[in-house]
Amino acid sequence: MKEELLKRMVKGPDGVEFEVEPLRDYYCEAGPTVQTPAYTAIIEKLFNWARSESIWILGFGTGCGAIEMRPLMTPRFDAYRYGIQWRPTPRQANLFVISGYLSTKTLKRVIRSYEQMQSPKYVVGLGSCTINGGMYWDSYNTIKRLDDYLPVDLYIAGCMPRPEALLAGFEDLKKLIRAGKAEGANQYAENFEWYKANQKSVIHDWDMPDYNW
Amino acid sequence: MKIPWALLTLFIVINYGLLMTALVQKIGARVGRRHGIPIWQNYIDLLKNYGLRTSITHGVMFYLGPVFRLSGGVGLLLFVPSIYGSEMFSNFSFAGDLILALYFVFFGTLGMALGAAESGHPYAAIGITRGLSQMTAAELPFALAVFAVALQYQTLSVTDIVAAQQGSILNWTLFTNPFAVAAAMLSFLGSMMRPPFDVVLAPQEVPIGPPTEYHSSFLALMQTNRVLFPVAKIVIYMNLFFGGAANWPVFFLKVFLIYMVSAFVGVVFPRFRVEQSIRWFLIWAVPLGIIAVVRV
Amino acid sequence: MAYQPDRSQYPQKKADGTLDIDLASGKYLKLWQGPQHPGITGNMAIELTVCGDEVVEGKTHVGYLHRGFEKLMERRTFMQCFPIVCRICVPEPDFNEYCYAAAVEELAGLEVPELAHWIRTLILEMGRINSYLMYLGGQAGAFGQGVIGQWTTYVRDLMLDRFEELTGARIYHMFIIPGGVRDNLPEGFAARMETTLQEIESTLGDVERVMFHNAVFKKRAVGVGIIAPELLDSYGITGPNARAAGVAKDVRKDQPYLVYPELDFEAVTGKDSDIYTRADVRRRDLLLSIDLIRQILVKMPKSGAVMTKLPNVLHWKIPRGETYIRGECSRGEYGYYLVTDGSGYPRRVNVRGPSYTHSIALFERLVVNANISDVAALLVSLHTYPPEIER
Amino acid sequence: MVMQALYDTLKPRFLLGEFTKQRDDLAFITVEAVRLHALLRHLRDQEGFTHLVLLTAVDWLEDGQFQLTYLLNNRAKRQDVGLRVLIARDNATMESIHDLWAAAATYQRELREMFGIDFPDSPRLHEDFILEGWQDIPPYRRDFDTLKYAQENYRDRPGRETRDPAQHMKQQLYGED
Repeated sequence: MKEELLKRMVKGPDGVEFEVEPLRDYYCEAGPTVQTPAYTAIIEKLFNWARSESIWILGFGTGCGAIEMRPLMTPRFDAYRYGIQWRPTPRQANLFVISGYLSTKTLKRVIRSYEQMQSPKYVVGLGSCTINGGMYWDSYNTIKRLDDYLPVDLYIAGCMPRPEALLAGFEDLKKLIRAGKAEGANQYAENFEWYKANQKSVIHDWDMPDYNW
Repeated sequence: MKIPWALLTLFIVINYGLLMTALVQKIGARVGRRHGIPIWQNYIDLLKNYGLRTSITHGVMFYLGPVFRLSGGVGLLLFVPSIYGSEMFSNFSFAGDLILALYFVFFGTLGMALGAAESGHPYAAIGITRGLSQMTAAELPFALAVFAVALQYQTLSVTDIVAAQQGSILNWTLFTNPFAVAAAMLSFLGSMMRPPFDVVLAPQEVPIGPPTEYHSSFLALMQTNRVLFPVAKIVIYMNLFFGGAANWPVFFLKVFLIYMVSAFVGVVFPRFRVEQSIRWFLIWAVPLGIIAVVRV
Repeated sequence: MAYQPDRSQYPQKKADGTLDIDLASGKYLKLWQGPQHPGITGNMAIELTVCGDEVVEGKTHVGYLHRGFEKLMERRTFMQCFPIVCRICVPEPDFNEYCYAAAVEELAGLEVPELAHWIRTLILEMGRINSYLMYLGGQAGAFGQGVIGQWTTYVRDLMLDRFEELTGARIYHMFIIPGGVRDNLPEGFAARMETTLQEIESTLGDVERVMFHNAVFKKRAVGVGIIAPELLDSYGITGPNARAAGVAKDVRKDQPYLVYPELDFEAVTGKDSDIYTRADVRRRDLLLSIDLIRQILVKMPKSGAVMTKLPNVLHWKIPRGETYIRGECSRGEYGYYLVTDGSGYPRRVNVRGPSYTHSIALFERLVVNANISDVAALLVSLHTYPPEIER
Repeated sequence: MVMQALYDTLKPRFLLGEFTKQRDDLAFITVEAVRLHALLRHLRDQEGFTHLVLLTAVDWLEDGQFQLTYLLNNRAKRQDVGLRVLIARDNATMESIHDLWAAAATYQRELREMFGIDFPDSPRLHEDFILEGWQDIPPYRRDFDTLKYAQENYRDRPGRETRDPAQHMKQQLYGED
């Protein structure tokens, strides 16, 4: 039998040790790993093209920017034309749009949702508050730089960004993906320690596993 | 020689399904004054989902769920003749294929239920209980209609049923046994996962029901099935009630029109709660089915 | 023969009033809806305990959008507060601007020109239309009728165009400034507004036929989530939620502000505040707002000053005092409680958002014994916007 | 005028404090903490002030006091009355009014979290309401410095400048000197 299928003892996030039998229940404490493009360059290019033309946004309105997501999906702007859809579950989404300021309470949920998404995954920060705090630069409850906590592929500035800006931003994101530069998930895996340290420095009551997928 | 032809059928049907569902989505979008997705969007989505780099598992059954679902769709398609009178596209149909087809209609959903339950997500479990209870109610009138048709033509072979409907449009079961067709079409609405009977997937309540945990290639398998299974199911309807199809263009047209029935209803209706939809089937569809059986 | 659900398995009440829920018994399931959940109105969460298909206990969790506005305003001058107040409530930001401006004006003793009052009323009614259009789409969407959302968002975009023309922004207008408004109406605004209003009216006709006359919608919405009239005071229910219960509670009529005394209208009321009636009251209120905008555009003075002279805003000090300004927003009574202490900064600002009581105390009461399928629709039907709860 | 009359009739019975008329339909009255509950009940049941508009607190750090404001509305008579209750800032405790208005429990939860005022017997008082895992002093207190907290916890992006508006305008208008 493979070693990873044997019984083993693990330590949970609350410090309690317990036995795990991988054939019956599923528990994994392994962190994220770097995923290399496994295929030849041309196939990777094809996949990158497909990824760029089929962007599924996670339906999680984290801040006020979410209000412009609805016009984006309706007649005036109709982002469906560009292969952009929203998905209600993180498992099926590829793009996390952080729509504005993040309070630390939301940041915790955002990290969980982000880690549950499947790689390759992209993060777009919306509005000046994700860039440098914006209007809430002196607030005790909102983070200032999103890229300290999650790998951000693209920022769309504005307060709040107009749907046109969003569409233009998505076009830029597509270019990044096609060029193979949107490797946020790998960046997150490579600098996992750094990201976790940053996340834990603002979430004072860290009561979840370090990595949960 | 049958197997290559069957694979060709499969190939044609999958491509047709991918394009047709996109077209139907576009038509739905037009009702909402939108342009809608590009017609080839389904191909790209499929390719992307197969091309995702990571996937996680929740156990053996989690793997098998989409496989069961897809084999349900493929089985349904392959044991029913697609084109009437064509040796090439009669697939693996045989004398009692109607019974087998009925079995395959259920098979995918049951496999999916096991897989989704294994995923451990509470919403998947809720979606599955809803789905199974609603489907039981929805398939009842269909089963009654199938019995009525089998009694009417005194055969369990789909090919023979299609043969009996040839000649004139008035020979279709639609005109010879309208009650059975009515019951079956109501049941059809219930099995297409479109409003008012999409409480199983209801994104606003149980995001998004059974497939909540499915992703990457699992999801891609299910997407393949989502374009294949409705077409396969419509092929049965077409053969039983609408005179079958003698060539591919007629096949495409009939399948599209039957599919549009559910899309047409679905685009403007809200959804029933699960007990409301069960009640609806029992009150409206089942009596029609019983009348159909009694009248034969 | 009415169907009587079997509730014998439901948890018993403990001595301190909480429910005795034993999750290990397997009879109950804990479900979280939100914050990442499409059925939730914005970034909030509800924690449900269900038994079978029914909810036995629901708890609202808020705070995901907390930015600490009331604290931030304490360290900003009165004029610096003006651009951030609108961010408190995203879908209908103008009420923040109006209530804050009016509170500052009252404590500082500023007189606002007549024309500014009219333009403020116009803006508030336009914002109300936006908010209701968004609601109608959301309510239909919660029942799975996505097409209504497409139509209403389309006409909402047209209304946002009018906003853009008037204020230069789609969402955060920052137009109602302490002392008046930023500008007069642009040339030909009334005519373009009329075109937009006609478009909205025609879409509302479609919405009425497809949504309100739809048998399935009625089946889902009638008789679900009834607010009894005697709950109104105890739970602080205001706005359409109260009006649907038959109580004509409308600040625009009860304690008129701005130019509402000069406008001719009656508060819209309904009977039995269930989901359907609440939606219907909001639809009719939307038609009323269209009518009010027409009245305003006819009756308002065509020219004049829109801004009073302010003291040097960099060194603007307001004497000690406290006041409360309220207005009727699309969800109910919106109010600002402002305390000044003679310095250049507010001592304390408290925002009373109507969702505060609706989505916490009231929702937690209504959700008990609701079907899981109805929870999202019930929450939407209370028309809650989380940012005004936690600010 | 009407508010003054109401104040005059209630004053001897509830030993009311200072009366401030803000508008014709809005007045603020100072009340002692022990008489508040009875006064609220009287106003609600006898005088028609049935709607609790809001309940909030003001931190008078210099005086060492919290001011609790209970704002009531009488819809029929179109009047608002705000009751000011001053309580000591240290170990601030106040009687809960959730038995009069069910919605008050939410306000009290918020006050407990944001100001650290205790309301014994108020339901679910000690559950997290807005903040989560908060370890500092309650943030709405005046002695909590939000800027300092933000600078200690969240990193700035290099290149962001913060200017004092008065200084900045002065520089813009009159130059460096």
